[in-house]
Amino acid sequence: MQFRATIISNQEVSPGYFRMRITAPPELAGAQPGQFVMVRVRDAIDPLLRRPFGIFDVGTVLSEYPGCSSATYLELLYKVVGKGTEALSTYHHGDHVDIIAPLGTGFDLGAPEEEKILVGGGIGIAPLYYLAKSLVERSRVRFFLGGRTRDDILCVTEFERLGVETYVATDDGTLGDRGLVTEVMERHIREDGRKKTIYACGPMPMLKAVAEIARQTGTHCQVSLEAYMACGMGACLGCVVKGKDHADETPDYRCVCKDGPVFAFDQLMWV
Amino acid sequence: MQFRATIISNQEVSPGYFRMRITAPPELAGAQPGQFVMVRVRDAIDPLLRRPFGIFDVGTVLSEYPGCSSATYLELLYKVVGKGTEALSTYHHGDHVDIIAPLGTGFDLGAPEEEKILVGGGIGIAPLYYLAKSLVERSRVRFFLGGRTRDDILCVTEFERLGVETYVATDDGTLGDRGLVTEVMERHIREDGRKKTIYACGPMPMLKAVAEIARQTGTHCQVSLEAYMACGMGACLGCVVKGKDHADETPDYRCVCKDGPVFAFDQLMWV
Amino acid sequence: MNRPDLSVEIAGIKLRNPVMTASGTFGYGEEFAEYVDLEQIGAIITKGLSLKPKAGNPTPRIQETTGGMLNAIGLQNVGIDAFLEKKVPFLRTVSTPAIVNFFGNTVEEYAELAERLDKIPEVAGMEINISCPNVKHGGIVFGTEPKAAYSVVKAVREATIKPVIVKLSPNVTDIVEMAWACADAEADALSLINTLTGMAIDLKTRRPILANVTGGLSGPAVKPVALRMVWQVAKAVKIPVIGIGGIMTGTDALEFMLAGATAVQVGTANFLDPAASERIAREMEQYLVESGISDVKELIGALQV
Amino acid sequence: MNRPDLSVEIAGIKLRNPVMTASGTFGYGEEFAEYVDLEQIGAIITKGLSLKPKAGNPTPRIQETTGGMLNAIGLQNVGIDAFLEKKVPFLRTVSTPAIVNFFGNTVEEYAELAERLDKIPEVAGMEINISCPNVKHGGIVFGTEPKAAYSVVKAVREATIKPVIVKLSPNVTDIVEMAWACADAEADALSLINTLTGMAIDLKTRRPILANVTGGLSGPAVKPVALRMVWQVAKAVKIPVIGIGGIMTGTDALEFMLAGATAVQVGTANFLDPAASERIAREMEQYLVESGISDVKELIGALQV
Ligand SMILES: Cc1cc2nc3c(=O)[nH]c(=O)nc-3n(C[C@H](O)[C@H](O)[C@H](O)COP(=O)(O)OP(=O)(O)OC[C@H]3O[C@@H](n4cnc5c(N)ncnc54)[C@H](O)[C@@H]3O)c2cc1C
Ligand SMILES: Cc1cc2nc3c(=O)[nH]c(=O)nc-3n(C[C@H](O)[C@H](O)[C@H](O)COP(=O)(O)OP(=O)(O)OC[C@H]3O[C@@H](n4cnc5c(N)ncnc54)[C@H](O)[C@@H]3O)c2cc1C
Ligand SMILES: Cc1cc2nc3c(=O)[nH]c(=O)nc-3n(C[C@H](O)[C@H](O)[C@H](O)COP(=O)(O)O)c2cc1C
Ligand SMILES: Cc1cc2nc3c(=O)[nH]c(=O)nc-3n(C[C@H](O)[C@H](O)[C@H](O)COP(=O)(O)O)c2cc1C
Ligand code: FES
Ligand code: FES
Repeated sequence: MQFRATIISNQEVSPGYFRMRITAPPELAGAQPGQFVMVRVRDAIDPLLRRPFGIFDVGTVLSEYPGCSSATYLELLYKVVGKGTEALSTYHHGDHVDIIAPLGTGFDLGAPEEEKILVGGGIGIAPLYYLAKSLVERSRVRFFLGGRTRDDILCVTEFERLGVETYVATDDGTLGDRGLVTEVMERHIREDGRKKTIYACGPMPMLKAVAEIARQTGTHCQVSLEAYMACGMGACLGCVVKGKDHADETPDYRCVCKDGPVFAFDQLMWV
Repeated sequence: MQFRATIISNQEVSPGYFRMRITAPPELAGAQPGQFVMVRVRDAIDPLLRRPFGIFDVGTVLSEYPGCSSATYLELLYKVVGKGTEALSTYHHGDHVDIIAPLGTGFDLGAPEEEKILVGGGIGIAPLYYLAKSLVERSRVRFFLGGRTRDDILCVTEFERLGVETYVATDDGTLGDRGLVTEVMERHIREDGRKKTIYACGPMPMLKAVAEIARQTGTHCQVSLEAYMACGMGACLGCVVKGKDHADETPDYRCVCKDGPVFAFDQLMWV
Repeated sequence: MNRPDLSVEIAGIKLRNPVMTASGTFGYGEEFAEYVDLEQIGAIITKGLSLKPKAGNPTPRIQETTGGMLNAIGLQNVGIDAFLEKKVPFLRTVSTPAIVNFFGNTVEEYAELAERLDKIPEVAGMEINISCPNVKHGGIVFGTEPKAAYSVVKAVREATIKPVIVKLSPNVTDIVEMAWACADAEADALSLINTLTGMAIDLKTRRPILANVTGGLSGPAVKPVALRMVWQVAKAVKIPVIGIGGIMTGTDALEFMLAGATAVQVGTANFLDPAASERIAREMEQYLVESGISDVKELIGALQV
Repeated sequence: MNRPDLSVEIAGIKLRNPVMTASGTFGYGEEFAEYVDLEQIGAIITKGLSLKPKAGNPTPRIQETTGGMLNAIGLQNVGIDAFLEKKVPFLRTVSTPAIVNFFGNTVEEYAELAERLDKIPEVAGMEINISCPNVKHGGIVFGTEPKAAYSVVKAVREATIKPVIVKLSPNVTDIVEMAWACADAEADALSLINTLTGMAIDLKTRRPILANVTGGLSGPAVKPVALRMVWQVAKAVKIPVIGIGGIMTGTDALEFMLAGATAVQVGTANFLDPAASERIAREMEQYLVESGISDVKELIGALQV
């Protein structure tokens, strides 16, 4: 769906990280956790391409936002890294952006009785909040959150408010444990033998470590990937990753935008 | 001089016409009437090139503009015609633009005892107000102002407030006389035999008519031209017009940006 | 006034309006069906096809540049068998003509593809991409050497009675010479431009941004070059020309028609605005209405130089 | 840390930093003296010079495009006599080397210009623009035909002992072939790219916007093409390469150096920011400081492919 959204709020929640709430059509309330949106940052040609962002949250507010027919909202959580996100960070209440959403294939919520392990690195938590919201109704959820420093640890209280048990690790020890969040998570998985599903989103090295842990422990695991995207709808083939059966003669490329961004870890080639 | 200006005000004075007041360094108070400025509309690359605008007014205000070391201001009067002027029209009090000013060669104020005839077509009045301000102190000034319709007739009261006698003509007769402003002016010149200088700015057909009247009546005449400009400082040679002695073998091109925008009409080739 | 006539004809293919979607930027049509009413555009040109499935290049494959983008997809595609089985059924459901873009590594591969596509009723025409390395001739690109282009086009021509459009590469000294070679080989139409070869570098990592090092530049940045080449070629050949390169608006499209194009293709614009092709056709119609022009064909080559 | 070393050398010309101003975008240096400390840039390259004064093209001569601009100045210039008399005296007051860009319509004209400039002490070197029609050979551009380029460069080489830089046109199929021809003719260095030929059309008037119909595209839009060509040429030749095309920032300039350029030229950027050349040199220095690099020469060709 393509729509023109009005910005409700756009706040810096930690240095360089913004949380933006925008209006959305009611149909968007049916978005799957893990799906994403493509934002046209400006109507102009700079930046030219849309920018992909995970769905941090979707919901419906009781009071109507003035001038907007629907009370459904969409939230993004984004980190300023370049010109697109910089431009986005200057938007104010009442400004407009053009959105395509929901896109891609999201998380499989899995069997309710299994414990759900969420692992987020830095801005990688963006799609995990909406996922956690859906999961907590049915399953026990633990959230492992890592970042370089305390400034990269976002929205912990939001997760806790959902009733999610949250573990934090930072590289420099300024918040939570010092070290890699994957190590903390691995300990938990190995100590508690029950069946689990891991949901991970974050930088590639983190995802690789998570996939390796999942492989070794025989745990289900879904990862949400990032890739450079032009179209977001499976047409340009810019965003592909190698599927598990990939070979040059018999290519098995998957589109992060359409087949993903969420993949079962064992469907991908991790080299 | 290159400076970052703060926008003091930016108001639509008639449909599609804006008057913008910006801060300026004190040196700018020495700008010559007829000189112009180059505005970098955005820091971004769209629009890429600067846009030239006449100096509508320069002055010094008594109260200090907060956050600005100098109380000198610069005023532009502009018509929205494309993406640069459109972008400019969205600027608000407190926004910034990058300016190069003053540029070019302005009007020669001439002998005080001669009557000064100002002729402006549409947005062509932009450089004439600051000129009128300088002239009224020394000379009798009459202002002939033409436009397509009443909406294209700007700032008449401002000119009258200076003590300038103002005559208006519109193509459709919605304000002042119906017809061409050059005809009204010609009548005045032919009826009143005293020595005069004409100062004209407006669309090319108007300037040609004015130049022809000046030639026939032997009147001094200075015209302010427009041209596509890239640099504004005589380097790119994008803005040239043919000087009176131009021939392909012995080129006599003049830069509108440096040798002009004001030229004595008899220095140009009018074909 | 009646609605203006936007229809044009390219080599016997009737288009309801001059707006086609450029190969590689619109998938197989299906991907955009949610955003574009496919019945409102002139034609769909599908992603470049080869005999065998092709893996394409490693990633990253795309990078934004000022006013444009680089891509080095490397012609990844499903191959003709999967195309016929999985993509053609959707194209059958749309009345808009489907034109199949394809490429090979040898003249024989081009001919074989043309022969196979010739038999498929859903294929209204073929667009041959000659911007590919000629494997037999040490990797020299078919599209930069008039003789090589001639031989490829000739072979395709002999393999099919369907309309044959040749898509020209702009990375040449003399685009007109290339156009002549293709016209001589009895191409029915020419489309141009394909992408300009470019490169982007990441200062931090000191590496090229694209895994393939170089890629093809497209988008509004290249429009002036495209417009110039379309104008040069349209003056020089008698067959119709399809204008491509940085078209974002109806105005852009009409400028290409003034320069001599009978139709246009919209590429990169589909990414920023998935409804771009339909919108551009609508903007063209609006312009005709506002200007009192009853037939878009009046504008073809109407540039006054 | 000490201040990093930004100096480079091109064909014996010592530059305090790698930033030169591109011909035709910086006048004769004097025009920018109010905005740029000319003592802070690497070299000044003056507006293309011919033997006789040249009128250039009718107006309009410039048009903005997406991310770039078209120009069809038509090489208007004052001619060598007026240059020596009116422009050289200012250049004498600046310690920054002045490199004179020039062109001719015949091989003989090129040689004559080189011979005359050879005697002028203020001229540190010459940059020859070969993107000009070869009058004797039916207007074919010297810069698109390796043999023609060779003969022009050879003639200039024989006419001067000063450094000879050849400026290459990007409007060719094979830029490396052109580079080889110039290197064979003993050019001391190559600079690239000149502008890409493009066109703009006004839908309303149905006319080309430039009076000359076509013009040269420059600015950030062309940067990817320029970067690719610089990389290709720098790999292929032993003489130094000067990178040009859409450089707006220190990062852009350093990317060209990674691609193999020993120095760069800043063109269109001077129009939006008259202090661009000085700023870019400063931004390069800042980058070196922040990255702990003591000598900019370490970056030349340091791209890891
Ligand atoms: C499916 C998906 C979901 C995403 N969700 C979020 C989210 O919820 N919050 C968030 O902050 N970011 C998210 N991202 C990343 C986000 O899209 C990029 O940070 C953004 O596009 C950068 O735009 P820019 O113009 O600011 O940066 P640019 O100027 O384009 O680039 C700045 C730097 O960021 C890197 N970069 C840019 N785009 C990408 C990309 N697509 N993948 C990896 N690296 C990139 C570049 O290499 C460059 O170093 C997501 C990406 C994908 C593919
Ligand atoms: C010395 C000088 C002084 C000027 N003073 C004023 C002024 O005080 N107030 C004012 O409103 N305008 C003035 N102009 C004209 C003004 O510069 C243009 O209107 C402006 O640059 C248009 O920018 P844009 O991006 O809005 O339009 P664009 O998108 O660039 O163009 C829109 C339309 O305007 C035409 N146009 C654009 N630039 C010029 C130009 N330089 N000359 C002629 N036609 C042009 C184009 O042909 C096009 O049809 C002046 C021009 C010059 C050369
Ligand atoms: C991502 C991408 C993939 C492309 N794939 C193909 C292709 O498979 N075959 C082809 O002939 N052209 C291909 N092209 C070129 C386009 O069809 C078109 O010629 C070019 O992008 C210029 O048009 P534009 O500026 O409107 O994008 C591709 C372009 C892009 C951006
Ligand atoms: C207005 C203008 C005039 C130019 N004149 C010349 C010239 O006289 N000789 C020449 O060799 N190049 C000339 N060029 C080309 C530039 O020197 C440079 O190669 C080109 O603009 C690309 O660099 P840029 O993208 O930084 O502008 C000119 C460019 C512009 C924009
Ligand atoms: S972004 Fe275009 S296919 Fe995925
Ligand atoms: S605008 Fe560049 S010379 Fe006048």
